[in-house]
Amino acid sequence: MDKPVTPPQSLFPAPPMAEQERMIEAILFASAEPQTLAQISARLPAGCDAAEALVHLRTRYQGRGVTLGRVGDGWAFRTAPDLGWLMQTERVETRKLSRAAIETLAIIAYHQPATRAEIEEIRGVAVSRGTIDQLLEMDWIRLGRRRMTPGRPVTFVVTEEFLDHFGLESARDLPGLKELREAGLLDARAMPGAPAPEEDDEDDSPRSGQSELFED
Amino acid sequence: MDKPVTPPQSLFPAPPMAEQERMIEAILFASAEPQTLAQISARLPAGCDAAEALVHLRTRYQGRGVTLGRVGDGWAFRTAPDLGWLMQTERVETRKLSRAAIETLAIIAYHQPATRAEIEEIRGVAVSRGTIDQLLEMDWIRLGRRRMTPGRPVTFVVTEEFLDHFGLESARDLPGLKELREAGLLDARAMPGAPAPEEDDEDDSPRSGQSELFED
Amino acid sequence: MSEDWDTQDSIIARREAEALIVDVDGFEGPLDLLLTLSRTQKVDLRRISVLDLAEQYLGFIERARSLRIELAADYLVMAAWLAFLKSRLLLPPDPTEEGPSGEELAAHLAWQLERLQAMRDVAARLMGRDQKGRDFFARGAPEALAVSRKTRFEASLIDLMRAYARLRTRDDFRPYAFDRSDIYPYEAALARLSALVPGASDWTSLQAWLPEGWRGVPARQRSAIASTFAATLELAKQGQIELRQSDTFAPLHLRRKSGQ
Repeated sequence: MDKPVTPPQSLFPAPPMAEQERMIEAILFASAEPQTLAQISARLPAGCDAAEALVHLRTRYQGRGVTLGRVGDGWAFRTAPDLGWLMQTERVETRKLSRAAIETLAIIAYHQPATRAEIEEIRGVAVSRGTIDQLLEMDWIRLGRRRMTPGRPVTFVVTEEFLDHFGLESARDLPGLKELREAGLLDARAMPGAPAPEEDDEDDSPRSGQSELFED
Repeated sequence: MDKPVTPPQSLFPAPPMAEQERMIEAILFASAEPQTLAQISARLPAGCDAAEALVHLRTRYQGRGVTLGRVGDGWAFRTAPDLGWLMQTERVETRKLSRAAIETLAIIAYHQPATRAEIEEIRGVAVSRGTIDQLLEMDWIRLGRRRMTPGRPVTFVVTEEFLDHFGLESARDLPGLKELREAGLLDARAMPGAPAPEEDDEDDSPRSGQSELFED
Repeated sequence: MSEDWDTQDSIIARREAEALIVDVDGFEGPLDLLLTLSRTQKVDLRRISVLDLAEQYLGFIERARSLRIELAADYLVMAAWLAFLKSRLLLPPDPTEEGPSGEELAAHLAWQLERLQAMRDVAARLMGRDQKGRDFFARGAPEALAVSRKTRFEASLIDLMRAYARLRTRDDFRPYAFDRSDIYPYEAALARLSALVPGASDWTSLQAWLPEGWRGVPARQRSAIASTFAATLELAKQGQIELRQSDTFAPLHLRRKSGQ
């Protein structure tokens, strides 16, 4: 039995090699950057032999789905080169949805089925074609039944995909204005002198776009 | 040797089990988020049995520095908890939760789906503004289905991220859940003389909350 | 009655009670206070004497009042309810009276306290668990070997609800501002007119040059007329068109400048 060599300054024996291997495995897994031998050693208890443990660990991962390899000066886990194709779909760029899109989406979710004109009334500005197209393309909204009013405008409703993304069981589970306010999601800081926000439900939309200020 | 069952529609035989294991290992190593069985399967060639391969993989990592665990519907590699002290560099300082927020979280977890009124009844005090907001923002709770009682209040349930954060395989594994249920402390008991709690008119959402998880 | 009880009370208990009063802001409501008071009974919550607890609570309220400490309304509501409960527990049951017995009410209160204590215990156990990012860690360098690049637009439920809340309360405090939806910009009018002018060999009313969808609705028409008129002035200045108006307020006509 060969005992790990303990430097004289340490009061405790170094952990067994298998344990040192575990430690390095965890460190390299959790690190955002490849770790050099010196960095690894500095994080291990006194008396550890990181170089030897790395050799063992590398052997252990040989032929596995991930391998332990050198990256520059450091060590890191990487996907086995032959499995790179599995990672192909992984690259997705995430961008925040524009304010126009999120507002349009919110109106559709709360008022569905909603026509384009209704969305514009609530937002008080025109809805660009691109915004609707984007939401349709994302599969968050879809066309609902045509409204039985003059012009038979198309309506929009939210999709299953939308519910799935936002973790909702149904669009009816969205909290109403009153509930939003109670949950502190809605800052009721009114302008000085402005009337207090009315306690309305999501159903009775006052539909008061600023545009009517200009109506004759 | 048992060969993996290949669905008849596939022209190619599924890769051997050891190879399936490698592929899943690569996929799960590459992702910081838990991946569901469906997500994993979608990336594997036709005919693979991801469920079985996961069992093998989990066994392989038992006692290692990194272990494979279940998180709700998903699977993820996480470092072994006993090695947390090695990871000071990676440690993220989480916002300190108020006592109210912690209690609210626990009530939602153990009573889910829970309405705001139920949280308030249990704590004997109003849920302060921002508490729910904070828990939603941390992605530890989400909206459940509305309760089918007068007023149709929104309900809250815990998320996969909550399970992942606290290392729980499912909400059934919450500490002490069984004892609480057996002691009747998760029952919806109304004050004697007060009108009985309204029964949901939808048969598939009983008010018993978590306790239903144990019903056979 | 509470004075008798006060004098019988040990000095230690009284000190504790006074400390409670000073700390009244530290309590999270009447149930929390009751739970704290119940600890002085030093028994299992299941065997708590609700009658004693009611006495303690009422004593607490009494002393807080004598010290002129403002208590929130729900503390007083609880005091009233406990006084009612106390009378139910002390008086022999009145057979003509309906409703639950004092014992039933007391049992329910004890159960509520037990439940609150239980939720606190499990909350502590929950927070004592190993936590991600503190005790165990996810992959630090998730790999994303890209071949296909796809833009995914991201929005959270909070974003969605906030957007809606913002929209629906905007009218409450939105400062006065021009709404741009019915504004036909000058640049658009100029671009449109410049493109159409080469075909305008005859005198045509300015009205006829207004874009589709901007006629009829007064607000929109007004804006379109204004910007189109401004555009005609610019084109006239550039020598591309001629303008003609037969009388004040008469319709304005324009055509391509001859020789252009």
